[in-house]
Amino acid sequence: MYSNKVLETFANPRNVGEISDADGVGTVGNAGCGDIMKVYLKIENDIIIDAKFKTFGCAAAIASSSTATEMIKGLSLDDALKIKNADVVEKLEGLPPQKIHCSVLAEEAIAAAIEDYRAKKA
Amino acid sequence: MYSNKVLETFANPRNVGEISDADGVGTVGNAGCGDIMKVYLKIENDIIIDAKFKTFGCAAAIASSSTATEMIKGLSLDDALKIKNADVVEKLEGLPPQKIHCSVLAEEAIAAAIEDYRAKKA
Amino acid sequence: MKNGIYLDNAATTRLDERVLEAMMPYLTDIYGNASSLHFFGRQAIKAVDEARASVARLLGAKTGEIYFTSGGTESDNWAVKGAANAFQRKGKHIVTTAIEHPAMLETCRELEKQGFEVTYLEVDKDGLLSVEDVKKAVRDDTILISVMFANNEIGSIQPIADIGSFARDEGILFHTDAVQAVSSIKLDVNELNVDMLSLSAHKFHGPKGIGILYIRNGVRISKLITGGHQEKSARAGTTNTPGIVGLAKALELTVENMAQTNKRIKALRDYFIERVENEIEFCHLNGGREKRLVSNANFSFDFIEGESILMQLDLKGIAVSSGSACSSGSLEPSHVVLAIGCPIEQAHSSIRFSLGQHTTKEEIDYTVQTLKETVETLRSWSPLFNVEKGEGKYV
Amino acid sequence: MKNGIYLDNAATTRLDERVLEAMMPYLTDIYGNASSLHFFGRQAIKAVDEARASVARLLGAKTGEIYFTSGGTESDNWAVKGAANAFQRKGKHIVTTAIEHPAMLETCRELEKQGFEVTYLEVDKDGLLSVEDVKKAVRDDTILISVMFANNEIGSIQPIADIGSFARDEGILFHTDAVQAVSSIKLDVNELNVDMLSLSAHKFHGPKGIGILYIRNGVRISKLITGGHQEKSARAGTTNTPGIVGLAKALELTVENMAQTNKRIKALRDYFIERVENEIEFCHLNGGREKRLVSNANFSFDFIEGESILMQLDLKGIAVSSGSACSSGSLEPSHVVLAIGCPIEQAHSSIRFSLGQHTTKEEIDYTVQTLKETVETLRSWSPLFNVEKGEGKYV
Ligand SMILES: Cc1ncc(COP(=O)(O)O)c(C=O)c1O
Ligand SMILES: Cc1ncc(COP(=O)(O)O)c(C=O)c1O
Repeated sequence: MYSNKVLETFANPRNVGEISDADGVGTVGNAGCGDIMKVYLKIENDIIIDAKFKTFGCAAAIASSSTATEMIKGLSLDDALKIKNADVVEKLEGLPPQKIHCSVLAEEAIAAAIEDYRAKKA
Repeated sequence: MYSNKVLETFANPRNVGEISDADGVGTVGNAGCGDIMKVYLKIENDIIIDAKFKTFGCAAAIASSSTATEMIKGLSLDDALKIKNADVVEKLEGLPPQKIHCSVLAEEAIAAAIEDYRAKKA
Repeated sequence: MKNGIYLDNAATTRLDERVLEAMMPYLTDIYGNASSLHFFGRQAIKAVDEARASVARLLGAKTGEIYFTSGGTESDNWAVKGAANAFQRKGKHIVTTAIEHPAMLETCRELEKQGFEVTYLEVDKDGLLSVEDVKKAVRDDTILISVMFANNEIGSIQPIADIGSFARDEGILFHTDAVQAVSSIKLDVNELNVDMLSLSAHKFHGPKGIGILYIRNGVRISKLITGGHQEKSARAGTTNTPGIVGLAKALELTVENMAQTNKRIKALRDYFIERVENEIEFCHLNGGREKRLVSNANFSFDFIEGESILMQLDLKGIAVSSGSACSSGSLEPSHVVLAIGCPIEQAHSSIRFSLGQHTTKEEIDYTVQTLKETVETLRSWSPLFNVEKGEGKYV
Repeated sequence: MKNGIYLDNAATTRLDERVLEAMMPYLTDIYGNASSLHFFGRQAIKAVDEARASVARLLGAKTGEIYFTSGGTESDNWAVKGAANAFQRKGKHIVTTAIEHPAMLETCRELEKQGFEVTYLEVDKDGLLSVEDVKKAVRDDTILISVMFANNEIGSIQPIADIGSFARDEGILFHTDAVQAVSSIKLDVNELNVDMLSLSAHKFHGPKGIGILYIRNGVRISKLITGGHQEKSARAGTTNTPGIVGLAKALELTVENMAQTNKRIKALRDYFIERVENEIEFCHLNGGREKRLVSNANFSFDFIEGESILMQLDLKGIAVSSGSACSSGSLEPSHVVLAIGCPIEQAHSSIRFSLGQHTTKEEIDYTVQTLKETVETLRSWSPLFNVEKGEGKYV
């Protein structure tokens, strides 16, 4: 059911970990639903210079976290917010229908982290 | 479904044919039901000295006709009337449930032929 | 003729060697459950997905419209009960024919017990349904029309596309039992205007115990077998991977070789009919000569009974059928042969010869010769036939 | 470990070579329809009759009480819908458990839509039902009790004979889904006091797509699949001869080798549980230690999600299952693991290891080692676990 790309990404996910002095942190999901995604961002001049994640969830959730954090590194916050779950799915060469929500979580976790940063800054 | 005995008997039935000067003839069944059995008896001193049959019907009907006519040859009429369908079934080493009625037809055809003889004589 | 002459291909067919070969990996190393996420399961689901895509392509359907079942009977049951159950609020009337397979007829009778009304349309002497009769039978509360594509006993082929186009105009669900048609008629669900279509693999050199129900996208019928999420949750039960792979391979081979096979079989069948009609007295071909499956010949031989013909031929190594194999537990004469107006006495005398891709001219010649002798022998045993006069009479 | 380590025998098993060998004649030369009267058919029905007799003997049943179906799901559907339909005038209440397989649960939910009432009995933390609860649940209008013999996820084994003897005293029909039990528990329908019992061949090294419903003589339930006269007119559809022969052979082998196989598997399974519990922190065995299938171990590993464990093990060549394979299309955590009182977070972390006759100690050692590494890795990726402190917390 998973594409090879998902399996590869899940086997060797990028950006796993925490950023101790993160500028923005976003957490979405809950353990009762089987997915928690936590995204850490390091931001300089409104540019994401580093992104890391920790995820409790299935292979699709972990692969989505890896791919999404990879995609936003180097982007401006506004451009990062333009990355939608469909873009993550495309990079992963597809997700099974019942796993699409994992890519949505990744989009939301990033948005939450950016919001956290903006809220703190404001 | 058929025992080997039925198949053998059906392959080489005994007593097929007519007796032109039969002393008793009995016909049972009808074409609409898929079975007609006609039994011819030659009788001397109340002893069946010859028996023949013609049958329109399935393998079980033909095998029953063969076996039943074989069984009554040499018997007195009263003894012939004691031959029941179950005896025919036994000689045939069994018949499938939906074919038991074929052995009943044989019993009835013989009874009808004996009755015909007795009616004519009376 | 040491191995026996098999002229009962309408009952079941020999599994094609290439089909068995295609199945073998799934009967040995690739045994995973197609619902499992691990490697063993992924190998299985890959094969199932490919099989489904191939079947869909060959039927002109979309991949998601093909559902695997345990055979033609389950497919027919699912289609009819599923439609009846899903649409009973809309109406309780079903239109079908008097010559359907028991898988359909018995299922309709079950539904009648539950308060549905079923119209069993008559056919003509060739075993053909008129589209006009279908039109006349339809009512406001008709929820399903189900007409078999080709008959299993006399091979008559119905005007499915025309009935389908009428049904579509009326907005009535249309199902066809194409179990007998598939081996010699190229099926395209769109050209046929069908909403549902049943197939069974063992009728086209595939394995036993596996079939298909095609259900057009958008058509929502109730489930017959509930449980796990297999077949998009529409038909539960652990996926029969080897069966599915076998079915798909068999369908590929069938469609690929159809034109050629049909030509060969039809020539042999026509030769067979001609010789039987010329060389055996008092016999009747049941069903018409046109719109008939190329593999089918069904004769009544007057004054003798069908099963005894069958058994005599069997003693000589020839396998045929009297009535449908499925109803051989019964004593009734074929409801199909009766439905085309054959008198009951003659209906008791009917024999179906169904040729297959392996049938040879030599086999047909031996069969005709053996049949002649058999008919002659049985007539000499029959109280309805006078050998000297060479004539018979039903008393 | 090049060929992969298969620890998912509860999902399906490898077809035994000796079973395939027994099936081969029926996949090649002996292809006749078992309903056909001719030689090809007689060869087939002979094999089917022998298979049925052998199965009956192995289950302590009479030959006429064994009906072949397309698998466990169909058997469960038939038993429950057939009983519901046949006895609805007597009552509309059914008693079952909360931990049944979807083949039973979904079927009961269908019946609820049709106006039946179903009591789903709770089980204790070991996954066990109390006979007292069954007694309390029964009402005047209870027409069927259906309790699975052994659970497919946690392997808990229910007191079937006791429930059966109560049901018999009450005159209530009793069905058991023995699909998971058969490979390691000797079944005797009389000792078990069951009226109906479901089996599926692919769970004991038989072929996929074939199963059994045992129906005690005298019990009359409605048909599920109607049509021809097969299976004494109780289950229509062309007889799946190779499947039936394979099922019978697989059952013979299973029963023959059961004592020995159980001993081997249980020793390995106990060793596995012991090592996992000793070597991996924050893990819980789901289900009890007694009254548990010898092949089953089901663990929750805190702070990480089950499917990701499964997929990581798969990357290293180990096949296991999270929840039941049948519900893997779903995102819900296992209803069984929840039913034994496991919190939902931990239910998301459950993994089933099901050993089989081919499992080796070497494989178990490799699995424990790999599992340790996998759990460690995934915990290091989890926001719920603090690697430095070596502890976790559900937020
Ligand atoms: C026309 C027709 N429909 C349905 C069936 C049932 O198919 P199966 O026996 O494979 O279930 C058959 C054959 O038996 C058939 O000939
Ligand atoms: C307990 C139980 N019941 C029923 C079934 C259904 O059997 P099948 O999938 O062979 O139809 C299974 C397995 O899937 C099972 O484990």
